[in-house]
Amino acid sequence: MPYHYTRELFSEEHEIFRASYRHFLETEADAHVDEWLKAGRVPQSFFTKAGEMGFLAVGVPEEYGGPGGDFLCRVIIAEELGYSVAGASIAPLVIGDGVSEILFHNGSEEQRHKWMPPMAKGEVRMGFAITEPDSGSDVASIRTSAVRDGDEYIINGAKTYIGNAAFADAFIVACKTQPELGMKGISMIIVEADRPGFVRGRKLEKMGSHLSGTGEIAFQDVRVPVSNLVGTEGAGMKVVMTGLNMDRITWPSIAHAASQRAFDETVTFTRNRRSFGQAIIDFQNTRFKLAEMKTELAVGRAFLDDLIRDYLKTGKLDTIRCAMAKIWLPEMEGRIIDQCVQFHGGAGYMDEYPVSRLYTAARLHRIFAGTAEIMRLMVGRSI
Amino acid sequence: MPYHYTRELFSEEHEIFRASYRHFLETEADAHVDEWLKAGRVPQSFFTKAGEMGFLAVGVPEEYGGPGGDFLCRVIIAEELGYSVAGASIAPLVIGDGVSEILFHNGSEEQRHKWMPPMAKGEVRMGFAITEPDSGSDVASIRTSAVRDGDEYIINGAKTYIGNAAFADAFIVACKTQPELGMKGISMIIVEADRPGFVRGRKLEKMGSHLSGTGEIAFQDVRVPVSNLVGTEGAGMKVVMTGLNMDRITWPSIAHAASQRAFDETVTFTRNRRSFGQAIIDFQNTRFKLAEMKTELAVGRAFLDDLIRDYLKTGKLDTIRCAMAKIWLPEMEGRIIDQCVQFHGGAGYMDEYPVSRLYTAARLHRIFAGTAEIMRLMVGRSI
Amino acid sequence: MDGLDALPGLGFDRPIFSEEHNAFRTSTRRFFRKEVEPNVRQWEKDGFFPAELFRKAGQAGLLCAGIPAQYGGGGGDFLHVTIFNEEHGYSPAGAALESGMATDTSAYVVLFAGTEEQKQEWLPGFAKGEIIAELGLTEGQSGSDPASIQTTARRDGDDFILNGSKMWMTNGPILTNLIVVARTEAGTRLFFVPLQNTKGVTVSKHTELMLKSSGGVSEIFFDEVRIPARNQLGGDDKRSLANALATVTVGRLVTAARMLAACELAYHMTVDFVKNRKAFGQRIFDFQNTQFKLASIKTEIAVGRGYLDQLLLRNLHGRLDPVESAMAKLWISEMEGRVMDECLQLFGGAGYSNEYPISKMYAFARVHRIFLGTSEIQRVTIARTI
Amino acid sequence: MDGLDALPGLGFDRPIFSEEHNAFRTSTRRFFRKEVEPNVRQWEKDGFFPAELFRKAGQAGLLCAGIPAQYGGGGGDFLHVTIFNEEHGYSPAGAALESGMATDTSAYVVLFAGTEEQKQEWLPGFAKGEIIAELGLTEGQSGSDPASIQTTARRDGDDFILNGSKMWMTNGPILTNLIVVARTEAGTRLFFVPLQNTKGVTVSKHTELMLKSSGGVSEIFFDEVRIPARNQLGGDDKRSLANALATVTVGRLVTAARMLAACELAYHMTVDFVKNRKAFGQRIFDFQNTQFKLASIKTEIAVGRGYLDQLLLRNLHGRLDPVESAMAKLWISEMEGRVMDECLQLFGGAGYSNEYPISKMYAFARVHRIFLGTSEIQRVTIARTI
Repeated sequence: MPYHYTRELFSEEHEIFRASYRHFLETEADAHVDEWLKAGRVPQSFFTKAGEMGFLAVGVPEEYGGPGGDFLCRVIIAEELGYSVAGASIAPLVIGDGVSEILFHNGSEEQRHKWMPPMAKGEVRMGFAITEPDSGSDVASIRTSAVRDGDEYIINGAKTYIGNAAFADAFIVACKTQPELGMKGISMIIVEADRPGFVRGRKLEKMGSHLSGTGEIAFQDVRVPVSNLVGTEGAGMKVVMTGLNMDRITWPSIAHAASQRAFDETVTFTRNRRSFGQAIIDFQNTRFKLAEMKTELAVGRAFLDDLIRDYLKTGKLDTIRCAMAKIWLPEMEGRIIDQCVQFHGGAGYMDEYPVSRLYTAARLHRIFAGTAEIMRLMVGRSI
Repeated sequence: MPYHYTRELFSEEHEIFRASYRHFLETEADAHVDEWLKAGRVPQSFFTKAGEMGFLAVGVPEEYGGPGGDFLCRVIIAEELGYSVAGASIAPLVIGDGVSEILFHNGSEEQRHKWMPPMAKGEVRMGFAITEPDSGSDVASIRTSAVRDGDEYIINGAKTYIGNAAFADAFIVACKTQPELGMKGISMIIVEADRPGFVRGRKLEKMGSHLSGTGEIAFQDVRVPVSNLVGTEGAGMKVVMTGLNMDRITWPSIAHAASQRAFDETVTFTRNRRSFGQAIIDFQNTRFKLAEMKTELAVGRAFLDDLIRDYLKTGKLDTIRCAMAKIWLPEMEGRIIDQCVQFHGGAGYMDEYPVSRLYTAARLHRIFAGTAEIMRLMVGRSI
Repeated sequence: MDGLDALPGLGFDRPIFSEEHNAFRTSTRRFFRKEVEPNVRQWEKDGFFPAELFRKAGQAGLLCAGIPAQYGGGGGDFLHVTIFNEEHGYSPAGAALESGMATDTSAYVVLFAGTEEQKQEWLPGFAKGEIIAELGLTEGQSGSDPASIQTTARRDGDDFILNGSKMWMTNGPILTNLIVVARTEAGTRLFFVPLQNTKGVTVSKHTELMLKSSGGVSEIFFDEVRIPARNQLGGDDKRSLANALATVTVGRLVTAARMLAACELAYHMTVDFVKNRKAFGQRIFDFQNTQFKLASIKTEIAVGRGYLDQLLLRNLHGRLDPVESAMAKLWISEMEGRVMDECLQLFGGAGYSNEYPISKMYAFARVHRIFLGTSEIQRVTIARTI
Repeated sequence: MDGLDALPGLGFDRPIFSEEHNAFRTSTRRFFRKEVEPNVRQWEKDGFFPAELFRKAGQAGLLCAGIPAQYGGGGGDFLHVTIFNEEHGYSPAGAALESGMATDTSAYVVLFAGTEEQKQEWLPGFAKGEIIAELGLTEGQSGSDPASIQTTARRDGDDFILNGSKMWMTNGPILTNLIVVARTEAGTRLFFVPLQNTKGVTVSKHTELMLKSSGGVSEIFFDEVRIPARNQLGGDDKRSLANALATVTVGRLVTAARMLAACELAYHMTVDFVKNRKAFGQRIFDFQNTQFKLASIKTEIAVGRGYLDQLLLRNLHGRLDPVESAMAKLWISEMEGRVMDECLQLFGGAGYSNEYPISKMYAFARVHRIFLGTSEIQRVTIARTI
């Protein structure tokens, strides 16, 4: 059963894109994800194929080597990835290609021409490095420094909880170039992983999303040319912000699709599994809880559709409405997948059933890309 | 602060209708509701004015004496009534004019011409009588009987929890005409309150919604002409159904508007009230909870808008989506108004603050017009 | 549930009570059955229940049961007061009395903060039901924060002159006395103020509340009210306010006991209802949803009961940490909110009308998360201990 | 929290324990500190913790502490077993062991259902940690419903021949024995089956679970496995299955005790974390949201503690209604779900990585609403008593 979405928001061309991305995930990801989990990484061949099919750096125009997709293509990728079995393990890795979008919007012409084509081909992957061991969501308190020395920056510091840390070829790193300016002294600088002094630290074991390669990186007197600066000095937060709203519709979309997947799996499971002589779905408690989930899915869908409609009309995403989506959809996902695990009984705790992986993956969605608390701060301030 | 709605769904004409209905409620209802509560009833003058302004029997075409409003006029009435202070006390009474819609759709030409004009003028009010002391939501188990005797029916039985029981001039009564057919032996028959044998029973005191005149009625060998039959014999359930989906968008709309009212009241209250030296709104707990409420209001609004859009496109309301709305919005209302009372502290428990009345009014919304449990049965069956 | 001797709890062991406690419970229950339940609808129509009810309770030996006999009390212990409040909760007419019978807490204010003479002079009146008093702390803008009290008492010879007002005074229309917290030159002090026929005292008509009951609260105003200095509770003792406020533990625990008893009553009433009502050809009880909800309710109540009984025992032995009473009040009032909501839902339309007590029990429960310190204040208090 | 003697609870009175219990707690805690915590990461890499751990626990006198001394047990009471499980919960490495150390429950199966000879023969091995056994009830399609068991035992001379399979067998890779529930001609019976070097027994590699731990579960298959008839637990006693299943109360209570201890640990770890981490220039603890959440968590845990301690005492005195253990398992597992979820959230990103124990404690908690009877089954059980 494929993901149900609101068809009238998409054009014929988008439908084709969706069908082909769905097919790609089924054949190239779902079919292999168990091997990847054993090996602990997604192979290069997956990215190469994704690049060939035009599924990477989707938002980048063709003249820069990208597939030239639009906002709705990004939504489709989020939805289909969220609905796929593999998504629970690879979503943060694959969607991490949102970095290309940030770099495209903020980078120089030179940077665009240098990085976009290999990223779109899947030859190069980038990470986005902000969080530090003592900073959490509070960007102003980062300590990684970039000191100008002639035509170079000398970078020192450490980052943690960085998605793709274990595998990325380069990182866009938040550094303090003018520490005395606080938030306004932060700059984003590209650091290639093969620079002397760049250290790939531990890969961090996590509860779920096992293939996202989350980990630590560190910089010991790493020298990069000043041309690696993204945007202008001190404009770091502006660069970060350009990706935020997109993140905040991407993760709610993934949360919705993953919830729908768990729901669909649970309907099938409870239809087939019997207890006390009847199908589990025929217990009133099951039907009532499924009815609640179906209702929440419908309500959440309507809200996401509203955001999409807003974007199609205005070309923008409203920050507060995105924050609301980032609160509500992942929390809905938490409730729904928790209940789906429950209806699977012991099977729900076994990783061979998708709901087990969806559950541990979902737990991250209320934390990263802005915790539910940060989102509440933002929405609270708007009142 | 007036109710926020999605303006692009409404035409200029609707905006005028909304503004005038809002003004009407403020001046003719909100300003007087405290006196009415003391007197225990809404005076005839209110209905007369409402009729003059074209706010009664809104869906009835002009050729039958109605104002000829459309679906969106009904939505506007629900929203504005839900948002008004008086709504918490009078909504079930005023919205009870949905009976006119059911009678118009199912009644004979003669019945339409007889009943619509006085209902639209506010001269006559009707009640809708299904529930019996032992039937609850299970319509099939009603026992009120209508036995054909020549050109008349002889009606015997008792009804309870009937809105407007204390004041209505006539009732559309669910009777068993062919008891052996169960659900298919139910017919709807108009019974005027001045017929011999009609007994107006107790008015039932309730937690809230004090002006809805809920109570009991009984029939002791009441004779009515067969021309009082609405639709055909045995088609009772069909008649009931024609009103259901409308009910199930009306009450969610009222629930949303009432929640919004409580939210707005609470924002104002917590801004003005201080505790431990700061405004209550400036405590983080307050802002976080208000952020959650604002999020839920936005999510619920999107879902209702979707239903409205569906209707505008197809001319129909989907039964399952209406049931979902009837589950989700009143439960959201329960959560939100509960929290609003909490932020008012002791004031929230005093009827002079609207949240106190909104709270007791809201508790009914998860019960009547189909309990949350019946709605879950319906949605559960659709899975 | 019908026998006077049966404990209308869940049927699990409550080993904290003695035979004597059980006998006191039986008397209390008989009092609610005989003196309250048949009359409460009439009192609602009358506008307020009669002060006479207190004198009857006093005659039956139910008031001040935990106050030492030397002051006219019953000479029992803290569990007696608890039992009295539990029986209020167990009575189907309990919500219709609002908090009206909880005057023992103000007797404890005198016991904790009064001088020996004051205790001997006033407490017998509490026990006989002749004195109906409340602690007057809350004011319009201050809430329950003693630091921001506006009411003043100024010394004038052998008297004090009071000016100010107090809100949310339970039993307002029938109160004989108010223990007024007021600012003096020496600090915040308490005054035992007779209300009836005292010049300058105005008691408002009782406030229109969410719960329509036979009891209620009033606002009380003081305009140049003259009180003899010997009515200053605890005399010049600087700790008198702190002593008086130490009764907060008593108040929270007995209220928690009343709320929990009301949950048990709601549970039993709901079980009776769903076992006797049918829908779609079967008893409402036979729907799985009903059974699951009732199982959850029963479990929550059992958990609350286990918790509270342990605290009652700990308090009896003088080993209760004050934060524990805050946690009990917080948790049980929030649990009561959930339980009343679910029970009312299982009654359906019948639950919303006042024909069944559940509608008033629901509306009464709503104030329990607000009074005696809101849930937010309790959380602040608890968080201070973390 | 660091002293071996301090109870890492909330600091409130727990008067149910004797000095001797407290000494046992100290030994147990020392064992977890010394033998488990430093090694558990290595065991995770190795794939499973070593069977040797049981022998060490046996040597330290920690296994079968509640089993009578005549059978080689510690001769203590039910509270000893409870303490062992609480200390499992209090250990930061607890989740990484999964349910691995809870083998005392299977000793109780032998104690409750075995013949005198069987108890004398087998129980000393349990106490020494030489026998590592589980009750084999659950099967692929049947869940935990004994009525639908498919595994059979057919009599063949002095032997029984077993065929079938069992799922969710904790400690699968290191189990020495399984107490297999199987259908015979005479009814459903139990068989004490050696697993190692027994022909026809296959133990699967342990199942990939949501929780990545150093313990785990396996599926165990029996293909014409021959067992001497004297291994039939309880001999021909028709009540042997019922006797064995009576241990469910033990299992539910000690698991509830472990879960509640884990909640207390999570609470303390979270308080430490938020008091040491800063965001936006202040400690995370200083945000009101943090304090309110922690106040709620502390309250829920205190309520659960009060409730459970009362049940433990009642069980010790033989007065526990079986439904009470169902309610305790239901409520505490659901409370644990809420507590772990909120604590993890307060850790933010750090909570999701395995650097802090909270991520595994969260994933472990998820199975607690499923195993030993799902929350739904508990509600069915409770509803039967309404």
